[in-house]
Amino acid sequence: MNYEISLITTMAIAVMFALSLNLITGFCGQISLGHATFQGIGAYAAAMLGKAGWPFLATLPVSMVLAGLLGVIVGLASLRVRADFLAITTMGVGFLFVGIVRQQESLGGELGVSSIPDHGLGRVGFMALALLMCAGIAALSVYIKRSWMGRVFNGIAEDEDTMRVLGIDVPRYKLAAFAMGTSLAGLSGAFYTYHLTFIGAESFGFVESITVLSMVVFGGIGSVPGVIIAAALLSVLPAWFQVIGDYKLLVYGGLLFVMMRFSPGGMAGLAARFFPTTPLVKGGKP
Amino acid sequence: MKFRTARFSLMTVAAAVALSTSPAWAQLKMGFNVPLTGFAAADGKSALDGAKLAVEQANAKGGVAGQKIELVVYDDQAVAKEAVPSATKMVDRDKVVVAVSGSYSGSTRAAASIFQNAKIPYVVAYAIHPDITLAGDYMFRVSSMGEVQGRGGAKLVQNLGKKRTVLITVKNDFGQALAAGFRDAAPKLGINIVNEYEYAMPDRQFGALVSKVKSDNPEVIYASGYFFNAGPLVSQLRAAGITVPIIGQEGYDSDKFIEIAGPASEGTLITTSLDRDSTEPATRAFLADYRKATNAGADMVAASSYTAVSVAIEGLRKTGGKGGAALRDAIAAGSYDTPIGKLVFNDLNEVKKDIQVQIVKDKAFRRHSVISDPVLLAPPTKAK
Amino acid sequence: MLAIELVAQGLIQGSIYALVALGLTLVYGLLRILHVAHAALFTLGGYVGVLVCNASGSLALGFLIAALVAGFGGVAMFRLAYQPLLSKPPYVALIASIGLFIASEEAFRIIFGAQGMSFTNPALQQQLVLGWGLQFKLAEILVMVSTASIIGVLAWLQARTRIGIACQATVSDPQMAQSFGISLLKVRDINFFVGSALAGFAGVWVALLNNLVEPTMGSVPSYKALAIIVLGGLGSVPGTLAAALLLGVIEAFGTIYLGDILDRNAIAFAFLIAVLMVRPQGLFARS
Amino acid sequence: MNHPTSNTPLLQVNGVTVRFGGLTAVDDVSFDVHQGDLLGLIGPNGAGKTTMMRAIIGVVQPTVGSVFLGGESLNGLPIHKRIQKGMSLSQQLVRPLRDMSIQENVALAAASDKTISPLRAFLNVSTDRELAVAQTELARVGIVSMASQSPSIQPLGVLKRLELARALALKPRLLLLDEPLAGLNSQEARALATTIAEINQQGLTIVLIEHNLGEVMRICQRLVVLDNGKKIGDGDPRVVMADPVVRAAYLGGDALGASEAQGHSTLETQRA
Repeated sequence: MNYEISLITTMAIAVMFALSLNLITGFCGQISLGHATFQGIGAYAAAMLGKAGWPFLATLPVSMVLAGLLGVIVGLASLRVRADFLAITTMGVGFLFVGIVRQQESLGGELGVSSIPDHGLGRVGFMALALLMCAGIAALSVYIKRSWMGRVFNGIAEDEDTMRVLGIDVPRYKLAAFAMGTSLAGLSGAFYTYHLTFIGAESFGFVESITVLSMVVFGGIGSVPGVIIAAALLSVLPAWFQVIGDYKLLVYGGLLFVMMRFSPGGMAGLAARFFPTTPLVKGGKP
Repeated sequence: MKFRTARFSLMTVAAAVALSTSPAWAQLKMGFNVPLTGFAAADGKSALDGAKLAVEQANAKGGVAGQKIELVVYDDQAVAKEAVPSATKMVDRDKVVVAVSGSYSGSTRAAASIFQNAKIPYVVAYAIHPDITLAGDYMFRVSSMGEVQGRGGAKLVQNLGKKRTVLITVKNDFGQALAAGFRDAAPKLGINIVNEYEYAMPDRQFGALVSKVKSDNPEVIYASGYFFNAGPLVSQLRAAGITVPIIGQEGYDSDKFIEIAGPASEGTLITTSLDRDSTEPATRAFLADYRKATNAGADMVAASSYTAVSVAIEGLRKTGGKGGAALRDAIAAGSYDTPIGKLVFNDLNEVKKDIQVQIVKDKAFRRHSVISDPVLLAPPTKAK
Repeated sequence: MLAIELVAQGLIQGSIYALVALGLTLVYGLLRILHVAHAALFTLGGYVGVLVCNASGSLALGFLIAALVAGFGGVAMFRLAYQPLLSKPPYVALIASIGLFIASEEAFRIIFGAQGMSFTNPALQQQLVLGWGLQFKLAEILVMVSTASIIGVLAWLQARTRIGIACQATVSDPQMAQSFGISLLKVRDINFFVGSALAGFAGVWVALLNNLVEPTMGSVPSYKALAIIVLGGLGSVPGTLAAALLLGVIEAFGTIYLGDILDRNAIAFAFLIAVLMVRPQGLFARS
Repeated sequence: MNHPTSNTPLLQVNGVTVRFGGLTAVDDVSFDVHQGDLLGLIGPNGAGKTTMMRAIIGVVQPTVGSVFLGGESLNGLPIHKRIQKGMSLSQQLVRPLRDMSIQENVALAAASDKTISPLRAFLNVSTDRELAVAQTELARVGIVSMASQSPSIQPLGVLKRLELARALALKPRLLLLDEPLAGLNSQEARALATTIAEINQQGLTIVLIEHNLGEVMRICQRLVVLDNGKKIGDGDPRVVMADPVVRAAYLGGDALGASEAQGHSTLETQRA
């Protein structure tokens, strides 16, 4: 049974991470190519605190705050940059994070951090907590979509300038999205550390940032159910595709391309096309 | 009982290949994690070929206690994030009786704790990180650790009568362990480390580094890396007019290194575990069998994977196919005559063996010397 | 003298960056697409160069065919992947391009094997000893010379010939250009062809300098070229050339003196982010 | 919401100059707008009307001089701060939010008290009040029948009225209209101008930037005329238009031609 539990936990952590990016890219329209950095910050914070004797649950808030703090700093920097430079700037932040962490002996440098103490919840307990966190973040996402914050995010994603003329403090909303998204990424990082019991700088590099972005885009940018399904599927794809073995990255890259080429709206886009929801009177897309 | 390699004729090997594919007999499952994709795919291929050869040879001789050995292979891309699910699956779903690592330290360290908790012996081929054997008593390693090889490299510098050394280290756990060993032994051997530089795994262009090393004008260069970065590094060092000896390690140990560095590779020394000119029957047989099976030259990765699988199989022979603690003790107690030397495990399940120094002479690795300093090359023991 | 050597090495590296980044800038200037898969053409060029050179024994033929194959590869990518996505938001083409890039790296590994390939007898390896104890491979000098000459020819083409002006017009105002009877499709094809051929050409040079082509050789250039085109001011050819050479030199000094703080690839991005904070529109672009 | 003392002007433009590199788009212009005014800001192409409006709304910071709203200086304030202080703008190039319905577009503007900060927006979910406000504003501009439709299928006339409704939903003290009649045929222009006049009569101060002199003369009580960045006329429409300097600037000396006054070119807006 351990294998299934470990798989479900991996899924739950991936869903948490994808939903956290969905807040930034899905709701607010800001493309981030360096989101794994914030998971990394949460992961390293939890690892260092864990090894210093902190109980697992106590490391969660600290991981979130640290990741959120850097998220706001990156958010402030990204406000100064033109839209198409934002993607590359966040990518740059990703490389800086990996480049710096690798050099710090205190963070285990190239050898990474290992022998992280056990979370003490037992395999099933840990999985249950991870699933609980997923449900919480999903509920938060749906709530935000229903709230005025969600509507403002939608407006910013579509046309920032018009929102400014409607009196919206666009930079502050972007920062709010960055803060929420990055702190939740930090949370998923803490779970990642205790699930894998070994972390290295390259586990939070460019490939991971692209993977999580693909999950959001695959599910359908901004669509909470879509992102949850896509994250759950894509996170275990490599394990399931073991039978394909040699070709799994080929399949992964190919799927990404085909989805973007034929249904940029992702799975949610496909679903909307086949079972169109009622015309837009109430809130926006579910 | 010493493990001796029987003579193989072409016919037996062919028969073995036919037999092992038909799962007529009950299967003894051996897990094998190896990087088939990603940056380490090249080493992964050699490791897999070495492991398959050992399994085929064993099955050709009737397997173990009437059962065939089935190699259950998982691609871990040499990263921890892939190794954990693979290891968990080997333990839970495939119920492997023993596991072997043909991968790098990152993934092997992550898998080690899973096999230790499941009480499944895990024989590690060429991953050299110290934490692996510290994970517990079910962990075994058939190659010498990074620090030991680093100390061996320092001894070689002393044997060459050189003092002023420049260290160029590939930035991963392999490179850093080697550098640590070298730094530890250098003062004792009167070696003066002039300067140390680091470079990243994906680097292939070393223009700036080479210029700086030239300005240090050392007497010898101790540079760690794998064939895909050491090859270009050595050729660029020579192209810039640096003629001092260059000492590499088992990462260079592949024909690809000679192919890439071309004429610049002549005279490069490496500390490794596979001696191409060995007179040992085990090594000679392995080199011949490997070339027959893959028509390519064997490298250190293939040799150590072959050895790790053979050690696991030898343990299974003693326990009649039973795993767990019995297998652990059987493996720990054995002594093995393998292509990479005579192996005896100490209480930390590390091996103490000599270091083979090879030199590239007219496009091939040839024997240069052997370093066997029992004190300097002693692996760590449990007490440490 | 060390400083001179570092600058020289920086310019050699910068020339390769320039060849790769130039194609990216042409494409971005035209279509506002971050064409990450551009680096797959760099790898493709490397492989074709080695295969042709080993088979035919002539390096020049290797360069020519590699550039042609990469060029047509680029045009095919444009027609199949990007043309239909032009109307979609920018992240769609970006993700499609990244998917294409990951798939291409794996395809190279499956087709050409994981071990990578080398020249049977690599040419241009003779050593030239210049003043101040400088010593370079012939190939290292020629990569700078060929880059300079190609960019010179391109600049002349862009300024003097009809096609060149048509390309520039399409970059600044596609609708206006179209109204003057310039076929957008043809101009975009030409740009993709030239940009991709340059990347293929650079691939062969790197294959020659390292005497090694491998499936993942495109991953570092793929993101570093993105940093360069942003530094150079997106779409500006001279800006990209200057940014590429500057980055090459900064990296050369950075690996030596910043080595223990930042690893080499992070230096490029540290430099990028620093510049963007001061000049959000990039180093060389007009605001 | 009325400003404290009746004699302080609602909007004061004091000696505002705006320079782009060598070009002086607005050169030392001053004028006041009092509560309840319907002021027409006119001038031939390239007069600097749009730059003046941009300086008031905050898209452009004046090189010299300052702008006051209800006695408070706006210098250095970003656009959204000025909007929150009671100013609102209906843009010339209409930009509805296409992901939502016409009613939701207006409701978003009506929720300005809730969306003032991300936290307040997070804590508020209900849209009833805002949808109701949207209904009234849409009725006020005469397109309530299309409330639940998507903006992307509407003709320009409806979209212009949507812009107006959105601006009104912000409950502004001062409404800036940037060429609302541009691109409309004469009946639509007349109808929209009449609606603008009615809204002004209901007590809302309006500054109207417009080329359609016929309608401007009909509904505005006061005119400010700009030419080459300078103010060349300020006062009652009849008097101002009779002034030879204004006529010369507009017509190059001959009589006021209806056609010329009607036509305008988009070049002007691009150059400013």
